[in-house]
Amino acid sequence: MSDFWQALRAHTPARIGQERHGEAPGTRDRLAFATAHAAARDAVHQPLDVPALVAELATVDGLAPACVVASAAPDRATYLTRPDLGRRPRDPVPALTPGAEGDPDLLVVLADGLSALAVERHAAGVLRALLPLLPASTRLAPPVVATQARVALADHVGLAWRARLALVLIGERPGLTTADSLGAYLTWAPRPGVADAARNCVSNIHPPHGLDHATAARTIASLVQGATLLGATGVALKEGRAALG
Amino acid sequence: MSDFWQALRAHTPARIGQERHGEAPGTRDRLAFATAHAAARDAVHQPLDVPALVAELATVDGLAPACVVASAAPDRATYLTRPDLGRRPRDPVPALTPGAEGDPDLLVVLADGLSALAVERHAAGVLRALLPLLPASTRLAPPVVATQARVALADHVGLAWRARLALVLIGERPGLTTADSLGAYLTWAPRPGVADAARNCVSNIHPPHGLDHATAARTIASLVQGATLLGATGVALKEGRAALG
Amino acid sequence: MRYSHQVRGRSYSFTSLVDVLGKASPHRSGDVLAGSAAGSAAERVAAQWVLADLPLATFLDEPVVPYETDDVTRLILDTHDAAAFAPLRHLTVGGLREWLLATATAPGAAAALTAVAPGLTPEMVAAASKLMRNQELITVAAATEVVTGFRSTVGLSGRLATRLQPNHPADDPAGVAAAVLDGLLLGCGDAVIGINPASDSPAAVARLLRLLDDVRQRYEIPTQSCVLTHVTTTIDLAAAGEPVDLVFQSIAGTQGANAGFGVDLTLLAEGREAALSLGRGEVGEQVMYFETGQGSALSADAHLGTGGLPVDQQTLEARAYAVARAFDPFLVNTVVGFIGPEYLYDGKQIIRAGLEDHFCGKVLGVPMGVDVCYTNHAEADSDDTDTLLTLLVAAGTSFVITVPGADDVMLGYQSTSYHDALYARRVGRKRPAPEFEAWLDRVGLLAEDGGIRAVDPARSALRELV
Amino acid sequence: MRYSHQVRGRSYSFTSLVDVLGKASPHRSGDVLAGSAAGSAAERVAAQWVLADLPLATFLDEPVVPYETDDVTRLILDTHDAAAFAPLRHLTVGGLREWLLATATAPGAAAALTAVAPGLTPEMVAAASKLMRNQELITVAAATEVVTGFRSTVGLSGRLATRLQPNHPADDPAGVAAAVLDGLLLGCGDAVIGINPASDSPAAVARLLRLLDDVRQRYEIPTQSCVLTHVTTTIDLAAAGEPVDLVFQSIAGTQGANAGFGVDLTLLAEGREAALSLGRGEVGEQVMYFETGQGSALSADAHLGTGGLPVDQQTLEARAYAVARAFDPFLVNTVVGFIGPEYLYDGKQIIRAGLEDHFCGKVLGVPMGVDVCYTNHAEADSDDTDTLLTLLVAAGTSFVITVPGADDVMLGYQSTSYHDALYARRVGRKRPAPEFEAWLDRVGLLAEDGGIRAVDPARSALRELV
Ligand code: B12
Ligand code: B12
Repeated sequence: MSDFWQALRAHTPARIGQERHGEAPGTRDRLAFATAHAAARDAVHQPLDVPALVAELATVDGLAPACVVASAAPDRATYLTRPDLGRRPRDPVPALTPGAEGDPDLLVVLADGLSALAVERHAAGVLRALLPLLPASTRLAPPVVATQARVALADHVGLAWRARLALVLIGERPGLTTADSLGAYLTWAPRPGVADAARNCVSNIHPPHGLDHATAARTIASLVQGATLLGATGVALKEGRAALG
Repeated sequence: MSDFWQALRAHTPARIGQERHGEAPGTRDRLAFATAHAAARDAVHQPLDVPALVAELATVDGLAPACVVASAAPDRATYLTRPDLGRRPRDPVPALTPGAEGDPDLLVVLADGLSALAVERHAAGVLRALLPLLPASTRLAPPVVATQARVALADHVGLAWRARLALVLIGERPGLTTADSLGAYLTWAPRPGVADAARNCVSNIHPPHGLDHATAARTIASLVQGATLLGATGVALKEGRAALG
Repeated sequence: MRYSHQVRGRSYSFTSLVDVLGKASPHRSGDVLAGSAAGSAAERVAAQWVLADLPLATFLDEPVVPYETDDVTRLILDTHDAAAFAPLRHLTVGGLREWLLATATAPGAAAALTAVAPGLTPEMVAAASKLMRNQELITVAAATEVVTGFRSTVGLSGRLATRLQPNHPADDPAGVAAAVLDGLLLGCGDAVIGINPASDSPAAVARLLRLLDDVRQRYEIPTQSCVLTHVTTTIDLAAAGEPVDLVFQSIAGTQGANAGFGVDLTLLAEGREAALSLGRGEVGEQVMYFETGQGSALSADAHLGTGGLPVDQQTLEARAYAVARAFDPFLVNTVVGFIGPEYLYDGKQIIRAGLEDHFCGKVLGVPMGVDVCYTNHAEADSDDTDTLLTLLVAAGTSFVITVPGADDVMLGYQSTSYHDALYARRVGRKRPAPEFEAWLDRVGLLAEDGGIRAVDPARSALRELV
Repeated sequence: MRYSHQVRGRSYSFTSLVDVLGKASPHRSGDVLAGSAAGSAAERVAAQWVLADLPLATFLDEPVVPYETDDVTRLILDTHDAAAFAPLRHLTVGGLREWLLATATAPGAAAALTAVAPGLTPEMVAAASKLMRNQELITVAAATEVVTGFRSTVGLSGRLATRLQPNHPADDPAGVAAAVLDGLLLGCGDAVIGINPASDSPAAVARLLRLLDDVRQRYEIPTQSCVLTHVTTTIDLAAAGEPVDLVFQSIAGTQGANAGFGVDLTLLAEGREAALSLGRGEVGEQVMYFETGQGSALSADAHLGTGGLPVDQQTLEARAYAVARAFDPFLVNTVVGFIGPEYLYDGKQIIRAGLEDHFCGKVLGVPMGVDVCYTNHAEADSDDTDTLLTLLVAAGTSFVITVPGADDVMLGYQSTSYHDALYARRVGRKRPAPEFEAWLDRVGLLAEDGGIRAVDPARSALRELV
């Protein structure tokens, strides 16, 4: 690649500035693409290391021991073609040990989604940055680690545990360049059947190119604050607006 | 279809004379095609009714009781992608009860190939027409019914039984219009590794449009005669030539 | 009403129109998931025979999704143009297929097809497509002409426009600008320069709007920009005086699915008014940009139709085009293959769906483009995008999406690349939008043979863009 | 020599050139069956990286099938044109890919590609194709021009010829004639009217030869006929004075596979001499017609190469084109998809293989056509043939096979139809062979727009043909 483009590549992971041979990129560009495709496909299938994640969560200040919930999708192949199964727990959600303080304000679900790697790399970091930004009074439910899971799985847990707000940290589908992108989805009054329009999303958490953990945490915290003021999440709640208003 | 084409369709099963709407055939032609495709795909997978065929062979004059040989392909899906397995018997070929008269002149193998229907409909009929055309002295091995089989499977049986000539009656792949086309393959001195160039073929036995049983039998008989004179089958042996010469 | 048909001695029956449409659809993972698919090839073909003989008028009498509960159905039936439909009124679905094919290959095809479009409902067109092979979807689509304009003109025959999609995972302005430069130097961006913002923050979206508007003005590029945020955000930003050219929104084919996206017909109308009020168009006043895609209704659990039966995803997709055309859009594209294998399993399903979507959109009179793409969890690869792109060029698609090196680093999927656009234009002998082509010539990018000259970016006037 | 490459921290190594070629091939059932395929996508890509850096000259030094035991290898190496190769000598396989793409889109492409063809071995071309995407196979093939002639001229750019294939399960003359009429009325037959005889009997073959020759002479059709029997039969019939235009034979890429077909290079030369001696050509003297197809060597157990390793089926297929070009053929086509799922499993594999075969043939200088087809035991359908046909038209294929209604009632498979040819010519803006086009015009079949007029057969002069 020319120096001109090399310099610009510092600003973006995008495949800009590929050579032209006639109208086609060079052989190395083509092979780099094929290599990345093989890697991304593998990433989809990589299973979540649940014990490691549970152990890591135990080191995050302020969290109760994690609870593991499997979705109704028995394996990866089924997960990929049966989103309905990935949206509900395989077994009834275990009862939440009734705390003295009443229903939780926030339920955090860490879900493999389409990239276990994303959760492994970024979820604990985001939580570490996020928890100190929340009001001290926030009642946190025990974190849930969910496998073969979709965003909506948290709606079931949230309802069972009567959480006011659910935050799902989930692996976004692996791209060719980024296989570890984490998405955060916030849902007010979680219950099965919530429309996506009633959630908010903070996407592309994956330093160095995507959002870093601290910025993501600040955005999520501001959305949590906005949601609490508004009594809702979704299209009506805009990042950086309700929080200020 | 117009009367003009309707009349011509008496001469060929081909889909001639389809209407034009712009440049495309009519909707009924398209749907007839799709219907035939569904049927042809089913035909590939239809299993051979072995007991019925064995019983029918028992009614053909001059044949010993049939012997059943399974190829090494365990099921249809494997058969389709593993021709190597379809070309060899699963188990060692059973010994031929040594007849007083010595090695057989002709081994007949009835193989499902890609269309069990073809064998079920036409194999016994061809044999009924063929056997009377062979020299009275012809020593016939017991007929073999072969399942999940390719043409070359007969080479193994032929060698084990020291047959001079093998005749395979096999289901040809189902077409859109004809799902019961039988092929006859003749191999001099059968043994594993024979090239297809060293066989002869009589194809498309399926009255009313293809060869009828009597004509097919005459062609096969003339090839048997030619092979015996030439001491070979294959490209050197031409239908209707060596037989005369 | 029950329908039935015999195939090779076995009788297949279907409980309703919805059932027939579902079973007559080509095999597709999303329809299997929804439970609308045929159980065997024979059942599928039986449903197709039934569908072929169904009078077109049936679709006016028997809504696939109930009129009472669905505003998309109401839109379709209430705006149906009986006069335009009159010449087709006597036809069956099979007859419509034949009429389309005969008309498409006769002189005056484009005008004849345009004339009937308002008389066709999405369900009729979807039904006909189920009886059509890939080549027929191509033939008919290629004969249509749906022309729209804002600052450039899209959809002229012999032209292929491109959306330049310079996404960045953190909406970094320098990164976006670099990707815009790359695309412009490769002749892309004549349909729109359109960013999907990673962030939902109005402030971040406004920053991107201004960035694109600056580039456009500075280099006097006859194109339009768009930041594909939620329509509510765009409306607010337009009101706040931000430079909004096109208003974007994802839409779907049922009221419920649109609600899942947080929109309804009123909100879309509001979005359109907002942009129109800015009066930024130059060669035309079409201001809406919609994306659609098979599977979104099912994903939102809003895919059930009359009798509570699942409606096949392609019929629902065609209904999304009816939503689109009600708002006189500048651009519409299906993001076929974008969501994943649960709706379109592999390259074959994506290719077929892409051709169906494009056909249905064009025949309904929508300025149709396609995001030729796949995800990494689907069974597809760039050979499949090459294939679909080549087919769509033959089918005369209005525009395609282009991203650097085919890799969208924010959305996590592969689309077509800037280089692919060069290929597509050459293989299909297509030229860019006329205003943009003239601009390419002015800035020294247009080669003699109509292709794009390979220039040293460091010496191009555009280099100051970064 | 061992080769290796790291992919994401894991090192993959390959025992030889044969191994690299096999592992670098796209996933394909026949290669899995043979044992030459990569075990994972990562291994495949590692092999492609190795292949990309391999100097082209390697193929001259390390035969893929041993020189000593294989006459095809001897043919390739002994007739290699070092002067034509000189400008490419310094390139790697990856460099050849880039050179081909740059050359194909530059002025004078056809001549430049023709000039290097004799310097390229099939292995080099097959290797480059393994690094190329579908669109690249199309781009390069479209830039080549291989023109041949007998009574009509095939391969001119802007033209698409067709083989009219009027097979009958019992070689019934009336049935064959009816299918010929149907095809001619739909504008097919300019590449050849070619029958596969169900019977092997020389007498039956002679009857068909005379039937076709009568039709041709009676209507003064500027085309050639062929009965696709074994070459030995054709040689005998030519000697007996039967009207043999073209000599047909199936060929493959190894000596062993050809032996399985009952032929060798000497026999093919004899066949060519036989036809040349008849002097029946008018606009040209190319007399050979060859068919090839991936999988035939493996099917004959004649697919092993140097070191006893299985050679991938596409490399072997390209070697068949080297056999073909040694006999200055009039027509060559791959019957891609003809044999079955054991070699090409589904539509995707058939499409890819069709593009590869066509590319390799054209780049090697062979007048390449394709039998776009599938069998009923493969996972494919007419959408796949539509797709491949459309792609091949974009790639400038010289000719395709056409049978009534796409259904070959004797060979038991589906190819493209006469109607498909109408579609293909329209979508690709292609015309028939020039001599044949003039004839179509003379008999009133050529429409104003260059298409084929729909005429009432009962009123056509040709009707007496049946
Ligand atoms: C796939 C996808 C979609 C699909 C979702 C359908 C499906 N079955 O997957 C479709 C095409 C329908 C879609 C639509 C939209 N999307 Co979207 N989508 C994505 C994408 C590419 C991947 C998501 C993913 O991997 N999820 C993980 C899997 C494992 O979880 P899942 O449970 O299967 O996925 C659910 C969520 O992803 C959810 N979802 C998808 N998009 C959005 C957007 C919002 C705001 C919310 C709350 C939920 C949501 O839908 C899925 C099904 O319930 C992301 C980009 C990314 N890199 O993540 C953008 C992304 C999340 N979408 C985005 C947007 C803006 C939208 C739209 C609002 C666009 C519009 N103007 O209409 C619409 C409407 C969304 C809605 N309210 O329903 C933005 C969100 C920006 C933000 N920070 O809020 C993202 C980040 C992309 C972007 N930058 O444009 N989307
Ligand atoms: C598939 C096929 C082929 C394939 C075979 C490879 C394969 N793996 O299947 C290919 C394309 C390579 C082929 C080549 C030829 N074939 Co062929 N082939 C067929 C076809 C369409 C189907 C056969 C079938 O279904 N077999 C049943 C399956 C279950 O058995 P199998 O063990 O898998 O198949 C074996 C045989 O079919 C054999 N085979 C295939 N063709 C021929 C031809 C002859 C003469 C012989 C002896 C054997 C043979 O090869 C297969 C693998 O060993 C038939 C037409 C039909 N309707 O049957 C023509 C057919 C049998 N072939 C025919 C011919 C002429 C040829 C060629 C001689 C053409 C030529 N001039 O070179 C060549 C060479 C054959 C040889 N000597 O090896 C003629 C035979 C005419 C006759 N009465 O002798 C037929 C009837 C078609 C035709 N009319 O043109 N063929």
